Amino acid sequence: MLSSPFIARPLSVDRIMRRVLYALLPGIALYVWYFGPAILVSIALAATTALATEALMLKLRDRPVRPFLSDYSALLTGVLIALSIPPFAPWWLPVVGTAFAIAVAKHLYGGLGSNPFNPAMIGYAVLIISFPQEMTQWISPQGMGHSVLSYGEQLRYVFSGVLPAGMQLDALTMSTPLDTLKTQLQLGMTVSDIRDLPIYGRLAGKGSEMVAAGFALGGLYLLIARIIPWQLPVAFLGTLFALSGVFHLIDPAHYAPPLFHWFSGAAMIGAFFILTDPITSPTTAKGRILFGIGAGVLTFVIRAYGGFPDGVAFATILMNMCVPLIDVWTQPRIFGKKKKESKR
Amino acid sequence: MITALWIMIALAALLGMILGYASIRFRVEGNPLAEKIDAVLPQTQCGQCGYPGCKPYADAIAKGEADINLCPPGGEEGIHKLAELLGVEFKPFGEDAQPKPKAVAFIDEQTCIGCTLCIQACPVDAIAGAAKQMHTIIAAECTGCELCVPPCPVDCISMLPIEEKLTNWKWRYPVYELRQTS
Amino acid sequence: MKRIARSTLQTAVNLVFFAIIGTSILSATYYLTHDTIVATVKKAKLKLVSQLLPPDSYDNDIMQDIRIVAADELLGTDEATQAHIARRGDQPVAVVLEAIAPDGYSGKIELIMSIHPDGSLGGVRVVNHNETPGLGDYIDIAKHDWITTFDGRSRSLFKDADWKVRKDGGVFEHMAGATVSPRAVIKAVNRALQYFEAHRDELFVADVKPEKGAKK
Amino acid sequence: MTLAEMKEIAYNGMWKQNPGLVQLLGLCPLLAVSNTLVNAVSLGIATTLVMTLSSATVAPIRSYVPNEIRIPVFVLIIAVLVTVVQYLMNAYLYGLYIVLGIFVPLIVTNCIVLARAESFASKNPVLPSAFDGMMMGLGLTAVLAVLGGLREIVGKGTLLSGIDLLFGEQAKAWVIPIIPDYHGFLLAILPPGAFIGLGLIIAAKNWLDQRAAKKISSQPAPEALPEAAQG
Amino acid sequence: MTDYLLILIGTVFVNNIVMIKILGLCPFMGVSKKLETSLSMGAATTFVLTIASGSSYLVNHYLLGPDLAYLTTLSFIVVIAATVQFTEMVVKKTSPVLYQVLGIYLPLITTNCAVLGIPLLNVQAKHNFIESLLFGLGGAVGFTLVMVLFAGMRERLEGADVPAVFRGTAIAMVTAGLMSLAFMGFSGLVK
Amino acid sequence: MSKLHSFHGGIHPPTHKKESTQSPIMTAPLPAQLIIPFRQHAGEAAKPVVQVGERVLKGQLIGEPVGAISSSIHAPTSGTITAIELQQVAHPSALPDLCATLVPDGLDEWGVRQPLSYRQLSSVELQKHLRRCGIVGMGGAVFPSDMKLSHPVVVNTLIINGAECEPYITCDDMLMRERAEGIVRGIEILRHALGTDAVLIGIEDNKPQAIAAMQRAIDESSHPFKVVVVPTLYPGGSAKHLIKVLTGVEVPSGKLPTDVGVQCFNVATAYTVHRAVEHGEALVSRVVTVTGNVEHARNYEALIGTPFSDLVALSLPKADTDRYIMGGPMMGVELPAVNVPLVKASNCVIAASDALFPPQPPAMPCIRCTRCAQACPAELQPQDLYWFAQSDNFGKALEYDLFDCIECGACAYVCPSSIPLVQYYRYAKSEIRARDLEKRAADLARERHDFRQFRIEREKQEKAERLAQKERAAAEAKAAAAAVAAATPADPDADTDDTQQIRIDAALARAKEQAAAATPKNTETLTPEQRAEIEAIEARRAKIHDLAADAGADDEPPKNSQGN
Ligand SMILES: Cc1cc2nc3c(=O)[nH]c(=O)nc-3n(C[C@H](O)[C@H](O)[C@H](O)COP(=O)(O)O)c2cc1C
Ligand SMILES: Cc1cc2nc3c(=O)[nH]c(=O)nc-3n(C[C@H](O)[C@H](O)[C@H](O)COP(=O)(O)O)c2cc1C
Ligand SMILES: Cc1cc2nc3c(=O)[nH]c(=O)nc-3n(C[C@H](O)[C@H](O)[C@H](O)COP(=O)(O)O)c2cc1C
Ligand SMILES: Cc1cc2nc3c(=O)[nH]c(=O)nc-3n(C[C@H](O)[C@H](O)[C@H](O)CO)c2cc1C
Ligand code: SF4
Ligand code: SF4
Ligand code: SF4
Ligand code: SF4
Ligand code: FES
Repeated sequence: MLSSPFIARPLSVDRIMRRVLYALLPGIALYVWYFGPAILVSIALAATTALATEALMLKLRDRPVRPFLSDYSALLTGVLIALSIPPFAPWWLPVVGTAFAIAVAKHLYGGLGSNPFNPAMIGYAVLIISFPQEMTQWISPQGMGHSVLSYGEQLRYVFSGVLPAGMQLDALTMSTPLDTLKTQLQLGMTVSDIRDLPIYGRLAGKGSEMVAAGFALGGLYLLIARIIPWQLPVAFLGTLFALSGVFHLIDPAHYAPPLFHWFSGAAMIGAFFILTDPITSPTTAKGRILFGIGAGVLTFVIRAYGGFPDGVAFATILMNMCVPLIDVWTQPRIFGKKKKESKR
Repeated sequence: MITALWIMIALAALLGMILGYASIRFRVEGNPLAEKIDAVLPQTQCGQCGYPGCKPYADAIAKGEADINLCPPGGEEGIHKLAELLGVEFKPFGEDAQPKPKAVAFIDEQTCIGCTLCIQACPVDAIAGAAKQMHTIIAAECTGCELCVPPCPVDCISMLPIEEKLTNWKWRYPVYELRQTS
Repeated sequence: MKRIARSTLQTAVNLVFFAIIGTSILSATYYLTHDTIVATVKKAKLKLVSQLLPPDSYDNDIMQDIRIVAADELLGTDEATQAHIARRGDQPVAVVLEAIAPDGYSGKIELIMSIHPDGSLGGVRVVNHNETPGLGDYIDIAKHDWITTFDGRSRSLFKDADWKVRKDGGVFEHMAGATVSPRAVIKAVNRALQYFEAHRDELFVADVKPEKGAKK
Repeated sequence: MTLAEMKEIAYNGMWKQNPGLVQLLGLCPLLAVSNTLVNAVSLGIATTLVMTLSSATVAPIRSYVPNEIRIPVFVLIIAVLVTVVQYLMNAYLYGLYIVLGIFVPLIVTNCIVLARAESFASKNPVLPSAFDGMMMGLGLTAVLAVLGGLREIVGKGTLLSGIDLLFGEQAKAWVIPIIPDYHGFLLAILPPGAFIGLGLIIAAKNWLDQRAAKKISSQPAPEALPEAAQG
Repeated sequence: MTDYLLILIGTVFVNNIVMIKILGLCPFMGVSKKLETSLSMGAATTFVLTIASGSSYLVNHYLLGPDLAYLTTLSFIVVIAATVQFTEMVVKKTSPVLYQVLGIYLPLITTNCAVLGIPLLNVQAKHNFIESLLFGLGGAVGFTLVMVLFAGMRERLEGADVPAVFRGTAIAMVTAGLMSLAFMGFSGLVK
Repeated sequence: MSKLHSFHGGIHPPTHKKESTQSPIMTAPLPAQLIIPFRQHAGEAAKPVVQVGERVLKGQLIGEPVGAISSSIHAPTSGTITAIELQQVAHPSALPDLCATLVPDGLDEWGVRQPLSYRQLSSVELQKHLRRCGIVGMGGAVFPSDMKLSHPVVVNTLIINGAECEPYITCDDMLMRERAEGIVRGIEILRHALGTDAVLIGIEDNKPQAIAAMQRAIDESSHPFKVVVVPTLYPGGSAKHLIKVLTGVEVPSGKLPTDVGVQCFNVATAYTVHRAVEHGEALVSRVVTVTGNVEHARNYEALIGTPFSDLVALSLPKADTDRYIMGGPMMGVELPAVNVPLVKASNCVIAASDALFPPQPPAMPCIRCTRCAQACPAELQPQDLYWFAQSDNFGKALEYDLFDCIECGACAYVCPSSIPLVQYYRYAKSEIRARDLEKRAADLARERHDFRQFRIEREKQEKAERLAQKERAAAEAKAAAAAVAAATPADPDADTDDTQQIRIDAALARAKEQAAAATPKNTETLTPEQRAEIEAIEARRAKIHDLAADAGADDEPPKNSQGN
């Protein structure tokens, strides 16, 4: 016998996920504009792998395949992984990362809704730890005057690793703005010297700052459409801004300014698309603020002092670990209770 | 070599003394844990666990002599509670100790000869009656332990499963088939 | 009260008994294996040195011919180390120095190198490092022979500006995407050579005996 | 000790109560030094040696040790044995000794050693205790070997790398390149790979056990059928 | 002062005793099913570890010296075992339920690799007394931290639709692996 | 106008109230047969007080209350009781319950009606009267209204609930439009019984006509009642939330409104109170909305016990109607069959079809989006409750305040994963309640077991004492006999006589003891209730025996299945 309620608002998981995918579009479009279409290959590879792995795992787990494939969550994971690895990566990089993310980080836990860690970020972390060389060869923006490969040559490189004769890999790739900042600081340059290098634009990396802005735009749409809660991006970006601002004020030679932090690396995509993964973030308002602050602090600390150029991914999975506790310890007051005495 | 020996002797002597003192000073009497376990057991006192009643079984668990999956009346829920209390892994029932549906005893008084044997068997005094009179089970107090069934010389006691009524009806676990929607 | 005292004493005696037996066995093993262990450790170090210096190029007991080198900024060390001196006849052939590159990608890189009296390198090896496996670890001979490019190089052949990776305008090769580690090694070796230049003469005068407590 | 008892002990050690898969004891060395097959097996053998000897030593003295110093005494015995093993390795297997590092002295605190001393050797006579120690050790070694092999293959694409540390230079040729030209999947040889690998092995054991259980429960059915027909 | 702070950060996060150094795993896996117990176990371990690293420094520095280095393991472990045995008696007396819950792990604090590992690492790193204490404290805090986080996740995982063969310890191992992956993000913070 | 307050969450489902407010309330014709359940209110079921075959008059008591929380059941019309038996009722379990079947004689002849002039009456007397008239809350909870008037603390505000927040339902709306005067009189009676001064009538702003009608009636009556228009927001009609909106006071969790000096009644309850007090009419009919997939959605005044099928037929259900819902679409229950009878709680019946209420898509896993938490008026964390309920982690569910869930369904309404959340909560709640009962039974069993051990011990001791006494007595007797024998060695006859006498005494004593033992042994500790229960058991046993005799051997426990 069915139980009440018998009516429901027509909203569904796949609609939510689809909107998040749409929101990624401006960023992706700018990405293609500045860095060429190689990223689309990565996205296609990752998306295909994501769907295939999802289907395989569902089969193995004896769960219906159709409804879960059409909820777009696996697709979203795949796209996010593709966006976080260098666009010019060999074909197996997105494949391995996505397969690991979906199979281990998602389905071993029971699939959609059960995973404690953000699958895409687990995939990214696995890749950067296992294949640091491939993961640090970012393509340099077309606008910088380097010779550009034809589409065919790009595809050939992605799938076979062969460059046209006379072409050096070094000429095509560069370490990312954050990475360069880090290594050059170690070599004794100051922040302003470094930012005069040709790879930098007005805020952060040339081109990549615009991509970040594109993601921010999509993020604002999600915010306005109430698909993501405001606490997460606000707390995260606010913390990142405040921390980097204070350090920049104290020692401008060695600490990059806040806007640089905002518009480089994965800060924007992280704030709006990654930290906000509802499944792996806290459910209470207070908890979300704590989560955002924690992720902001960790991101800054890893960027400024750590071994990895960008800290967003690690900050995300580190904070993911804390989510159950945050949820327990920030339970809000309920109707008719004074103040919730702490649960434990 | 000799220094080594002296050092170790000194160390050992010192620590030995501390431990010897502490072992007397912090001696524990009784086992408060058994009480906690007993509170979790269903108190059917049926002995199906292989112990003469719930308390002895609780004692045995507390001493680490008995497994936590021996009490059928407690059901899986009971094992879960014990596992939680003791911080051990849940363990399903063995082959021979599966719980039965809840039931109460019922005496067919047409057959009952009033021998009082069942009264003596019932661990919770749920049978009322006197010698050579018909006996009656006070259903509200019967735990369904079946201990009164075997002693009856005329086999007049049967176990009636508790039937579902409006008053004890429970909402079911929602099971929705994940239909393939095209 | 008496019971406590007795139990205390009894326990202590018991434990002491086992301690005596255990310590005896242990001490015995120690003394039995001590010499072998010393020999093994020596052999291991010799094997390492043999990669830097052909064993037939010297004829002294290099393990005994030791000079204690105080901690020095140029070497990157923060405690005294041992330098071994190779001689053929009375002529010094080379000194085996330890140095540390402090600015590897993930922490210190420990180096050992042999330097001929003319300031040229016999060879360099990385003994310990934490560089990223698969990226920065090609400085390790077990992974790559990059480190052998130092063989025979000296500061008289290369100016300071050459002691850099190619990317920074120097003469040393490097792997794309991992320049931090080689930079650190190159810098450390260059400095160690500077140290050698400054202390060449003292270095070839041996201390008599290896001192106890110094770093193995 | 009867054959049945031996079988039981062996089965317990290798499968049913396997320290690494079921009891989850002795995990530190299991996870820390299982990055190559050679490391894993070497430490496994060292541990097995210590376990056999310590169980054999604890069993005869069990009745003379008062309860309150039980653990210190057991640990003392184990520590002596471990240190002896450590010195022997240091003297004769120096390369391996350096690779295994701190985990050799840590055999002392390998939980499974004391756990067996406490829960088996302190209640049983010498022979079964020694045998139990050995089988538990071997059980751990087996898991170590599987995990080590897996991690090495996935991580490096080889097997038996580092075998020269055991058998000298000439053994270098024994290394088997399983996947030629392999890129290497670093994760497998790093700590996360150890955890995940062990998780997969435990899952595999669960799977085998469940399959076996299903077989058993479905097997007697046909036998029971004629009986039911009679009744 | 910053040195001390760095030791703490280093031991708690960067070189977390459980996640990176892979020590103390048995209690980490065994006593992390419930939040409360993991907290208590963390407290007990913190107590023992701090005492152990302090007292073993004293033993090493004043009793043994360089000549008797071969007694290090033996003397350390005896001191630790006694400390643990003492703690065990006290816990048994004061909190029987905790005693039952910590069960086999309480005596096993003795054989918690971390408790011997940290003093040995102290010797290896030539820490002074304060550094030794901080190293022990940091290690223990790191241990408690990851255990509490882990317990929180395991409690939540109880409701998850984990595939049957992975239920229980297998998924816990995988989770620990992903946690360790996350902790690698700290690498390079303290060199 | 006092300031309105608001509560967290809530939803705006489409109201669909227009359909059934187009035509006035119509009195439903007398059905051929009425089925009157004895359990129509919260608490203990009523006990039948009529015999099969008896003729009853309209308003005549046919079931009397049992225990404190209970109410009366009356014959809705005059006619003959043809059966008292288990019949299907409007309950989600589809289980049968005890009902009386009444075949109307068509006369609709009232029995004695006893109007009261309430101003002279004390609250207690009024309560007695309401209980006699079977007045229970018409807002859905069917809690006996007399109980809601008997309260130990001062109630200073009376709130009348005319919110009717659920979609589709319009019975209160129509009642207010058409019978505002009666409602206002009823409110005055309730106010009198409670002794309050402030009366607030909360009506949602989507019922302008009802608001106007009520205001007019109040103006005419010149009572100082205040009609407060509240914003339409489901579940604004929930008593606690209406109180919050009207007064700003939050009823503490686990407490009753009276604990904060407020009491809340539904408008229809007020109307029935008016009928009961001023006309002496028991609660035998109510207004019910018939809507949904029907041609003529409207409200009917129908007799309690009218089969829903009769009512629905009046409104002409459309062809594709395949199920019926009693109550609103948010909190109602699907009827197990359409011929079950109308009860006091039935405010609405909705004919449903897949077109009207499309079946929910298959439930997906919860994605923790917290839309449910944003909608939950109780400010709970529904996603956590669901997580615990679906994994049977009841302890945690309790910790997260499962029992503060009012089962309003707002969470399930907004859930993008289409999870039947409320069903999980109901499941968890009933499991927890059952476990609670079990726990209590276990405690009782432990007590009784301990007592038995104690008793056995005592009896053993007493026996031992008696034995010792007897032995002592025997020894004394022997000694006496010996003494006698010694004194009269020459008289052997006397000797035998005396010892004989002693033996006889002993035998007598033994017999007496046996007799004592034969008195009911196990009954001495029983309380009167238990004795009563034993009697009841005897009676039940007799009945079961009859049944068993009827059913024959089939009912025997299937012995052969255990035979291996
Ligand atoms: C988790 C994650 C990590 C990323 N890490 C970096 C990074 O370390 N450096 C970087 O420049 N871009 C990183 N990106 C990619 C940027 O978000 C974005 O794609 C970038 O603007 C592309 O420009 P770039 O190639 O100049 O970096 C990352 C993205 C994600 C999702
Ligand atoms: C996770 C990670 C680990 C790295 N490890 C090393 C390393 O061990 N050694 C190294 O030289 N560079 C390492 N790098 C690369 C440096 O960050 C830096 O990009 C590189 O050394 C600059 O080289 P380039 O000047 O050729 O671009 C690593 C990068 C990442 C992201
Ligand atoms: C979610 C929910 C919605 C409710 N909606 C209404 C309503 O619209 N009208 C109403 O009178 N009672 C409603 N109630 C019942 C009230 O809480 C309360 O029981 C009733 O107003 C008390 O009056 P009564 O005893 O006269 O029925 C609702 C209860 C709940 C839990
Ligand atoms: C706002 C939003 C953000 C998301 N972010 C991520 C993400 O960062 N990584 C990811 O794997 N999936 C993401 N997803 C998809 C989905 O929630 C994820 O695959 C689940 O964690 C799988 O159980 C996101 C979904 C939404 C609605
Ligand atoms: S089986 Fe359970 S109910 Fe029966 S005596 Fe044992 S513990 Fe009590
Ligand atoms: S009446 Fe029978 S079944 Fe019921 S409690 Fe007593 S002995 Fe057990
Ligand atoms: S049904 Fe319960 S949990 Fe859901 S919204 Fe209503 S009160 Fe909240
Ligand atoms: S609305 Fe549904 S999916 Fe969203 S958190 Fe609540 S229960 Fe989960
Ligand atoms: S082996 Fe390290 S804690 Fe058990």
